[in-house]
Amino acid sequence: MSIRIKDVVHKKSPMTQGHRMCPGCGAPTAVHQGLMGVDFPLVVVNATGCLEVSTTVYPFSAWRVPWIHTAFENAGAGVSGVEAAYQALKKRGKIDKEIKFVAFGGDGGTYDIGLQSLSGALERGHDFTYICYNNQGYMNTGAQRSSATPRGANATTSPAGSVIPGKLQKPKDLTSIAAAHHVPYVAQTTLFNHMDVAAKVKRAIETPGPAFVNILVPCVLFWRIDPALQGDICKKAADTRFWPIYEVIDGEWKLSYKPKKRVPVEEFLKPQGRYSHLFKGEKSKALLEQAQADIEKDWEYILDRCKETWEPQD
Amino acid sequence: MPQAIEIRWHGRGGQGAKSGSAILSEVLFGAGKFVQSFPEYGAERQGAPMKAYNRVSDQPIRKRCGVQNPNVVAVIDPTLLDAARPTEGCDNNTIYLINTPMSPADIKKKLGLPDAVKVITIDATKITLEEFGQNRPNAPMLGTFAHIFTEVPIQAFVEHFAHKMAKLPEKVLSANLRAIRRGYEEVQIG
Amino acid sequence: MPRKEITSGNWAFAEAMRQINPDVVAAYPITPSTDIIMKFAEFVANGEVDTNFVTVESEHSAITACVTASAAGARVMTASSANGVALMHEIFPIAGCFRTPIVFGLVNRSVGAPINIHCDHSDSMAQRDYGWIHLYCEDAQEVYDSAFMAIRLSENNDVLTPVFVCQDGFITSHGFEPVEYLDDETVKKFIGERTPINPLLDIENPVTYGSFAMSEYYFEIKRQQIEANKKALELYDGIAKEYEAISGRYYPMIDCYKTDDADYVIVVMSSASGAVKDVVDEMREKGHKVGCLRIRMFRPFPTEAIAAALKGKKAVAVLDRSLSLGGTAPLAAEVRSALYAAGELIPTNSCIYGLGGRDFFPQYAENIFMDLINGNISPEEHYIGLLE
Amino acid sequence: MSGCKNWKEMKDVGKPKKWQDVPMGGIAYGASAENVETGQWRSIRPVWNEDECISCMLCWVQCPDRSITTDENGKVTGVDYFYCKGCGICAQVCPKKAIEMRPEAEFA
Repeated sequence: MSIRIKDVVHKKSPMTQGHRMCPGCGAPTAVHQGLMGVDFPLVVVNATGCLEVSTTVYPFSAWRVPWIHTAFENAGAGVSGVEAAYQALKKRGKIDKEIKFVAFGGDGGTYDIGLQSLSGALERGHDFTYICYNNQGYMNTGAQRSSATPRGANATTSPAGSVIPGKLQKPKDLTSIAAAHHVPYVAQTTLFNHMDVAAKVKRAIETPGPAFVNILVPCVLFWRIDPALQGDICKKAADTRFWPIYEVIDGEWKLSYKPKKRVPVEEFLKPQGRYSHLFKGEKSKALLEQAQADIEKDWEYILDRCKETWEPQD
Repeated sequence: MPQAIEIRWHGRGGQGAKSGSAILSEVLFGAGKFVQSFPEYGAERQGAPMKAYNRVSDQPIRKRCGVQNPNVVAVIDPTLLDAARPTEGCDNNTIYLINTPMSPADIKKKLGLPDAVKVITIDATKITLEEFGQNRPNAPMLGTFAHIFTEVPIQAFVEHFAHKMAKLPEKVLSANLRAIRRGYEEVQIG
Repeated sequence: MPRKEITSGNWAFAEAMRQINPDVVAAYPITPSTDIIMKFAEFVANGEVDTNFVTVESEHSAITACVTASAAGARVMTASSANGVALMHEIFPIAGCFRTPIVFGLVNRSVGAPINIHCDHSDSMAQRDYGWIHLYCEDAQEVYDSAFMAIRLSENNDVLTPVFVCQDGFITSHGFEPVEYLDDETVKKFIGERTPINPLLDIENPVTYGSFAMSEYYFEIKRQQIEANKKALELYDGIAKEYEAISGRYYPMIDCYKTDDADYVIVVMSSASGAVKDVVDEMREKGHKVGCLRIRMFRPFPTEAIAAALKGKKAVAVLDRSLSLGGTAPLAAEVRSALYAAGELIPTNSCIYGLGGRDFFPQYAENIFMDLINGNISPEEHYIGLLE
Repeated sequence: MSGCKNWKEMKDVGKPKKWQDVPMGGIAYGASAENVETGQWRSIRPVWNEDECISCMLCWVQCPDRSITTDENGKVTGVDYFYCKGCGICAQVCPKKAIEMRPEAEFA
């Protein structure tokens, strides 16, 4: 299962250069890294979002593989239709290749507007992998909050004001929701380690039946980070346990990454402009404490699910 | 003779007025007629009074509206004589076909119909209770229609039913076939 | 001896689906089209078709899966009604633009509120401008026959446009009447195999469907769809004549019933046409020169054929089973526009009838004709069968 | 019939000049964005120092634009300035500091 860079460096990525994503955007990195270990011919279905818009500015397409986008809320249904056609044409002898199907959606198209469609596709058991490139907000329309936006983040529809300090609600746990569909493979990762991303996506695609991978990716505009810090901030998300790295294989939860030390959440939050208000004034202390408390609680849940213990070297 | 004979069925949801009208249209279609059958749909469920319709003609039927002035009114549940309005839109040429132990004369009295009106009664409920222990008046009602469409022999009704319901267990099927025939034989015409 | 059965419009369409045996059907149930899907599910369950039947979780997903399956290269069918059609609204123009053939059994039903399950054309009329071909059927036989013609038209390489085969909810969909079926082999030969252009599953020649096209190219892509519609108008009759050759039944785009020498004509669509035709016969016996023009193809709109059929008439009434609230009802607007473009300034009554399943009786048609004959013509709508 | 009907035609037409030439269905042919010079966006430029580079490929694997070029042996050969948008990730992740970000103005 392990992937070595020297084996994949000559392979052309399913996504070409010449796309119009922002410099330093995490989404194209997720695509390149995720798909770099995959050897099957792929067909890609994309929900509306940054990745969709910026890779297909007509008449140019940055997709080296067949690719289709219809709308925002229906990548799950879209991939179902293509996969259904493939199975039908294969059964009728009109196609003989082994093809795999991947859907990409941002957190908007996955957590929110597209959740029904995704849930339907997971339940029906199509052979596909859904990859959520999750930057925790609606970036294509200008950094609005989504149900993946963390508590306390300053988004344009949950701005940090003088009374309300950014988003008040905790994000939904979509990876658990996907796992609750009892599909063969579910995973959560971030761009902290390219090999982890590549291995998880490869496994998802090679597993027959539906699979879901939730990849936390930075948006330089929303997170307000230096674009060069893409990898660093993702590493901090993993090390602070803000974004646990795990997979669920046939219902077995498996922790993929245990940070060695107990790193306070501030290390993840502080470099990001969207949290700058949490580091000003007295009131913000409570907000930081809340953020840390959220992490502790969620981490306990993950440890319990994975039947793991954690002993940091403090 | 009007261009099409129009039939209105009164039943209760779940009683089979819809399938009764459908099977009737099939029998008459088999006998070379142009036919149409359609129920009235609403939000009502099991037990609510409902209506279904047939048109039967020697010519193609183009009209697809509800039947306003039926030539035949079929009432498959006697309680509907009070709960529905079986005489609505009818005139003295309308023929009534009613599942009831009552005589045609009593029905005329009950519905306020003049003597000249033709009423056919049949105790379809009793027949089906005797034949298969359930109140499903459809089969005898179907047989009774052989008195309306006199050019179609009762045997055609029986044969169509036997063919269509061939998958029924032999015992159930033969009980139904007997019920159709009794529906034809045990009528009171007045 | 052709097989002839008493069946409903829904079951007739389902039987056509069985004979077509599409690669993919993705569908979600809604009254009154549900029977189509249930009957088809039985065919699947009993191995009478080997279609990949995708039981999606909503109409939005149904039409999405149809579009992507068609783009993949599959032959695709589905069915829906009313709010289901409304929920699909977003995806219809995408299907039109992608030039993905789909044959869609649309069972016309009003779109709430108030919620109502009965027939009117407000569901399909709301989708008239999105690059789908609209065929409106008078009876179950026509529904059945249209399914095959729709496959041919939709998959024609010059057309490649999805098709709605519309029938009136409950009236046609649930009414039982005789339908003559073709045998399976004849159907198979008539519809042939789909040969997709640029299918998504062509791994060697990868294409991108659904790009982001700004002002630089959007217009040009739409202009091509206009061309596809013109081609549909041009090619339809050839397909209808080919179908006549195998079935003995011919369905022109417009059905001119005794209009040639008529002075007064009712223009109407779908099941209500039958009552109008009956009235035409009755009134002709009384010496009135009346006729019925039934529009079968509403999109693309056969403007010239309609203007030619109505040329020189003394007055025309156009019957709409839907509204364009705040404007002229859809069919009336089209017919008036067609007449004006042809230089025919014929007095026209716009009559609204049958909303939410309000029945259309023959005496209504007679009243509408008498209004035309008596010169009772006015620009504001006439309401047929309204409590007033 | 209007619009390119096959992949080959579509590829040849490039940027269509009139509506009849637009590929049917508004589809684009795969990988055509390789013609798009996103390097024009760049205001800072990664400058690669061959002597320091150990070809660990971290820059290659982290580059969102796949702008790190390699040879047939899988060794880094430089930066493709036709595409590179100048995000600076390559310089940030380089363990040997073999890539330096310098203002584009210096190269005008």
